Amino acid sequence: MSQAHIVGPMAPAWGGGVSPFRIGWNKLMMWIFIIGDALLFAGFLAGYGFLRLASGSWPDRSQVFELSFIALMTFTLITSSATMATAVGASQRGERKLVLVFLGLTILGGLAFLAMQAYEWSGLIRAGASLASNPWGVPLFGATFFMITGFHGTHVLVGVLILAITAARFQTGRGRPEGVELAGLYWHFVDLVWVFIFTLFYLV
Amino acid sequence: MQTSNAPTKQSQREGRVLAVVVWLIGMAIVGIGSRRWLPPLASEHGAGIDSMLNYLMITVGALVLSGHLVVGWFLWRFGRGQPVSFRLASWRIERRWSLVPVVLLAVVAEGGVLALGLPVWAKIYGEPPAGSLTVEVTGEQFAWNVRYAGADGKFGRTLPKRITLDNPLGLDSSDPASADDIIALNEIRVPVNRPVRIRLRSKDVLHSFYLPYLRVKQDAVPGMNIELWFVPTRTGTFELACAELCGLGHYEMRGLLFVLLEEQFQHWLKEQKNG
Amino acid sequence: MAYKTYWKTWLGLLTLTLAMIAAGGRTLPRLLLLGVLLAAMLVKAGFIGGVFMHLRSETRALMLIVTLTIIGVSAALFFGIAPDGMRALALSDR
Amino acid sequence: MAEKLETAHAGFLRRYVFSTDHKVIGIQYLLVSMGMAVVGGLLAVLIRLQLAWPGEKWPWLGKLFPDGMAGGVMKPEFYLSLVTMHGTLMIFFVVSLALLGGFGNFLIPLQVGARDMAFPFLNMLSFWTLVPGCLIMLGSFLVEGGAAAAGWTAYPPLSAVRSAIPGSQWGQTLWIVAMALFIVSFTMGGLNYVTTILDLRTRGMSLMRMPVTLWTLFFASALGLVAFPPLTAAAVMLLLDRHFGTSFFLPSGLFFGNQVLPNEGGTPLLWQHLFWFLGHPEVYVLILPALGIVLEILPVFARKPVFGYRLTVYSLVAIAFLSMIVWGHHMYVSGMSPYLGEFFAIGTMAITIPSAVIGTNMIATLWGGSLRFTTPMLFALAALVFFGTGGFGGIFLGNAASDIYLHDSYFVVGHFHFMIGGVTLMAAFAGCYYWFPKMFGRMMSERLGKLHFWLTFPTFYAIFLLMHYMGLAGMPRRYYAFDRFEFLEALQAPQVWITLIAFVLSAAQLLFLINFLGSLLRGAVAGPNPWGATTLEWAAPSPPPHGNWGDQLPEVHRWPYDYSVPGAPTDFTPQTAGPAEVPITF
Repeated sequence: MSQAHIVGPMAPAWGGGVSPFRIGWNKLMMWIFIIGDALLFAGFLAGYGFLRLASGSWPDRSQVFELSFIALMTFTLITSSATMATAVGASQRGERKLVLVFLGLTILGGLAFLAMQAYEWSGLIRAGASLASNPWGVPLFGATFFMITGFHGTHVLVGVLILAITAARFQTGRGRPEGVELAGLYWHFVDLVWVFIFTLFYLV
Repeated sequence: MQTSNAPTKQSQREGRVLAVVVWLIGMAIVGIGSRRWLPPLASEHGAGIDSMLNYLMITVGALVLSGHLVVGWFLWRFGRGQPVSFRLASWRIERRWSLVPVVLLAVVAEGGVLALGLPVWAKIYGEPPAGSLTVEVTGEQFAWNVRYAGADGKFGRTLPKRITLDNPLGLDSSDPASADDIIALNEIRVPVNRPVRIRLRSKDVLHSFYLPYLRVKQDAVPGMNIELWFVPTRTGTFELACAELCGLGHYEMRGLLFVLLEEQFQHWLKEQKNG
Repeated sequence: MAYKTYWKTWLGLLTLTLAMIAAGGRTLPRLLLLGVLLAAMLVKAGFIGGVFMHLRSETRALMLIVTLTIIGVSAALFFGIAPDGMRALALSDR
Repeated sequence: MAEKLETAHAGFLRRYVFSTDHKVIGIQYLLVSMGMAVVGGLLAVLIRLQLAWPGEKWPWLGKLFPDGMAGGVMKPEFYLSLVTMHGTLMIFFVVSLALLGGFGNFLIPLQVGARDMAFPFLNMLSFWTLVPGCLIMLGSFLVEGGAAAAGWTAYPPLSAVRSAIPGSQWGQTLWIVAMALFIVSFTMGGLNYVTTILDLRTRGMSLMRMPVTLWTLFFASALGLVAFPPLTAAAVMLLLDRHFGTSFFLPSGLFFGNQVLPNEGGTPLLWQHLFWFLGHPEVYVLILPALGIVLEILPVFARKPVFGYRLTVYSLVAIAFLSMIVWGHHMYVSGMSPYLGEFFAIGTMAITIPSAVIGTNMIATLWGGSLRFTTPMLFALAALVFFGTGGFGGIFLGNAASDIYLHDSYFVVGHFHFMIGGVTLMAAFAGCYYWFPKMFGRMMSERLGKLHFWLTFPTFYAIFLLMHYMGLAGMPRRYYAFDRFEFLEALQAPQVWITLIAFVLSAAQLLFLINFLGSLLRGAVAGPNPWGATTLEWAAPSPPPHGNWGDQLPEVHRWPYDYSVPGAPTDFTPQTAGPAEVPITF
């Protein structure tokens, strides 16, 4: 992916010299943004870890969540990550129709994940859990759960919007493979964060 | 072409003035620093902290003074507008001259921490010696509640929901150990030359138990029971202040530490029991 | 990268997730369970980052910077504050 | 060139207000930071007024601040709001803006040889996310209970329980929102800086041929991008604690307004850790660009290369890594575990070594040079002196044993005013006097500049040097008045001297404003290279047009410090000069 194909004022002056990482500035900026956002979740999860160490007891997750449903959510997100990767591959090969199909599948996967998350949340809220208190004895359990999964859910929602815009742009022929790859990077990052949350929250 | 960068007579004089000012600053730092600023010591572990501070004031003071003298000398000598005499240092010279601050700082700073600092730190945060008098101090917004265990040597349970105006600690009367606890406000009485263990608690916000003369400072964290100990070495009255921002009255959270002779302290203790 | 590799990675991730849930179910000693789950988590993260996000085909410098920064800073943050979490429990006042 | 036409027909709004030109955005940042510096400075004068004569009546101030200083006497909650807002404004909304926002935006594309930042629209967004942040922060004075009053460090439970202090009713919420906007703006800017420095360097500009200013701006932005997110997480938790009844930072059994709060489970230590995890890298984000500006200006006015360029870069790398693992030296006596204290003490002493290497390189740059004491050089030397003294003062505080006594004392106040106050402000002034010709095409008046220097440097130095000794005497920090303790009585006299000197210092800053605004119109016209410097921005016309370099981008052939090369026609050789004219060293 040399920088030569980036046109317009931002093209590097010397027509494709070697930046330390041999990638265009858009991808480099997206990677640095991903590092920053990953550390935001690192801050949340470190705080969650600290509070779990500082509280004597922590509710047993098997009573609170049914693990099979959470596993289904994880499957959905991983599948949407795979369809996204296929869409990126297709955009690099120039197969426009395939890109639109797989972008659509990825958006569907994202919406399904959000729907399942909303369903899970409503179940917990019906059971009496809220930010401040919950029936399982440790108020911080509800607070950390809703905060972390809420932030992740918002990131998934923003991801779905980005994918919709990328698909629309591709539909009208203005889309570039570069744009699809950046949306892909963001989407895989959202899936990456869910791997961490899924393990540290539901299993450990 | 570089009109405003040519070496003028006027700018050379300013260089000389700046050199003198830098020299004066260096001497002022050491001069003012040589006065006795630390409050007179009244605790045993304070000697370790004072030795650390004095070590730093001497070594770092010497570094600061020599740094200022060198900078002043450079400004004086190379400010005369003469052509550049030493242009480019070879990689070897750069590495050699940069080794100077590395070795100096490694010895003075890191060495100071490892040799002097950490032993003092380990002793202060180590186990309090046996037979130390335990006093519980609970900070609240703008006062220090002091409690002694009394004859049974055990502190009664405290429940926040039992806190009232005349029961500031929320002492649980159903607990037998609380019957003989001695309560005081803003006054701590301890015997001299005997280790004192302070159980530091807080009812509301962060406070900091600060005895300047005894070099004691420890934050009182609500929800945590932090232990600290010291050995007063001088009798007298020492002021207790708060050193962590705790609200409107942070500046007037004044307490008094009375260091008494052993028998005076026992006499006071007996008075409280039957009083 | 061929489509096949994406879908092979996909399969790998699913089986890993199932394995983690199965491990979670069985009553392993606490520390071993923790180690296994964390290791599996990092492997999954490696798969997603390496294959899906093409980190493997980027320059080594970029791959190192991304992984070391995220994992290094998160580890420094967590292991810097974890001892105080245990201390807050040990010295708990109520 | 496409974008040359684009600005030709763009209206006033597109060219000056919502401009995407990095130079206009840089100047916008500089002006906002100067505005906030005036506000921050006035807050400092009010603080000094209260500390010198506590309980004194100031009737005309009473009219100016009807609730804060009812009847002319300042109330403690107003005083604590002043202290909190002075700290917050100066650290985030003045120094970050001036050094990173102003000089960063203006210099990076010019010194790198690019037309503009990597993502100009995002750069403009970064400025226009900041402006609401500034307005909300200033507006927090007007809400019920006044501005936030829990210190710029906002330690809970004082900042989390809304009945703990009047400032925590609504002022603290606005403080968090304004800080969130600042973080978003900082991230957008930082992304642009790091990407532009790495990817848009012109032909020949390898990493080791970049001026030190670029290195420091690169590390400062990278540190900020990595350190701010955990603080964002902590700010979200604090917001939830304050308004949604969670208890991340609130343990059980808190007793406020004679009732027990229902919170349970949290502890204030978590906030202190997450805050200082940003806090310490943040002070390096502030001071590194200042060191970069000083190391840029010293060679120009010593007419010789900087000493130890490569070692300075390696020291910057060492500082960037070490600054992420030393945050605990702010928490030695806060109830943190003593073993962590030992680890952080050793780490903090390790970071003094690369800092000392940079300090020595600065001093060694003067050796053998032909020094010209223009205003930028004077301020750069002042920054050098502040860095020397302040750095050594840090050893007292980084060392765990001596910090037990010195924590939260005036020694700390003196130390950080030397470092992130002295070094950064002196470097910002030096940068302003040095790059003003490039920004506006006119020179700032040397006469006013020197007067401003001789009134600022000694006074700033005297004020905060005295505070070191008051700290040694045990004077605690953030006190509304010092008349309640006998051991502080002897120190009331220095408080009065400091206040008088502070009046002189703040009055002297008017000279800078007059000089800055006056020279915009009436300054002597400056050519493209008034100081005879070699870095790329001096190869562009001043002020550079949109796109910086006309139609042909510069090509770099040498490192930026070819001063007094033997046999060269002039005593400086610009980076763009080819190998034919002057032999290349690096």
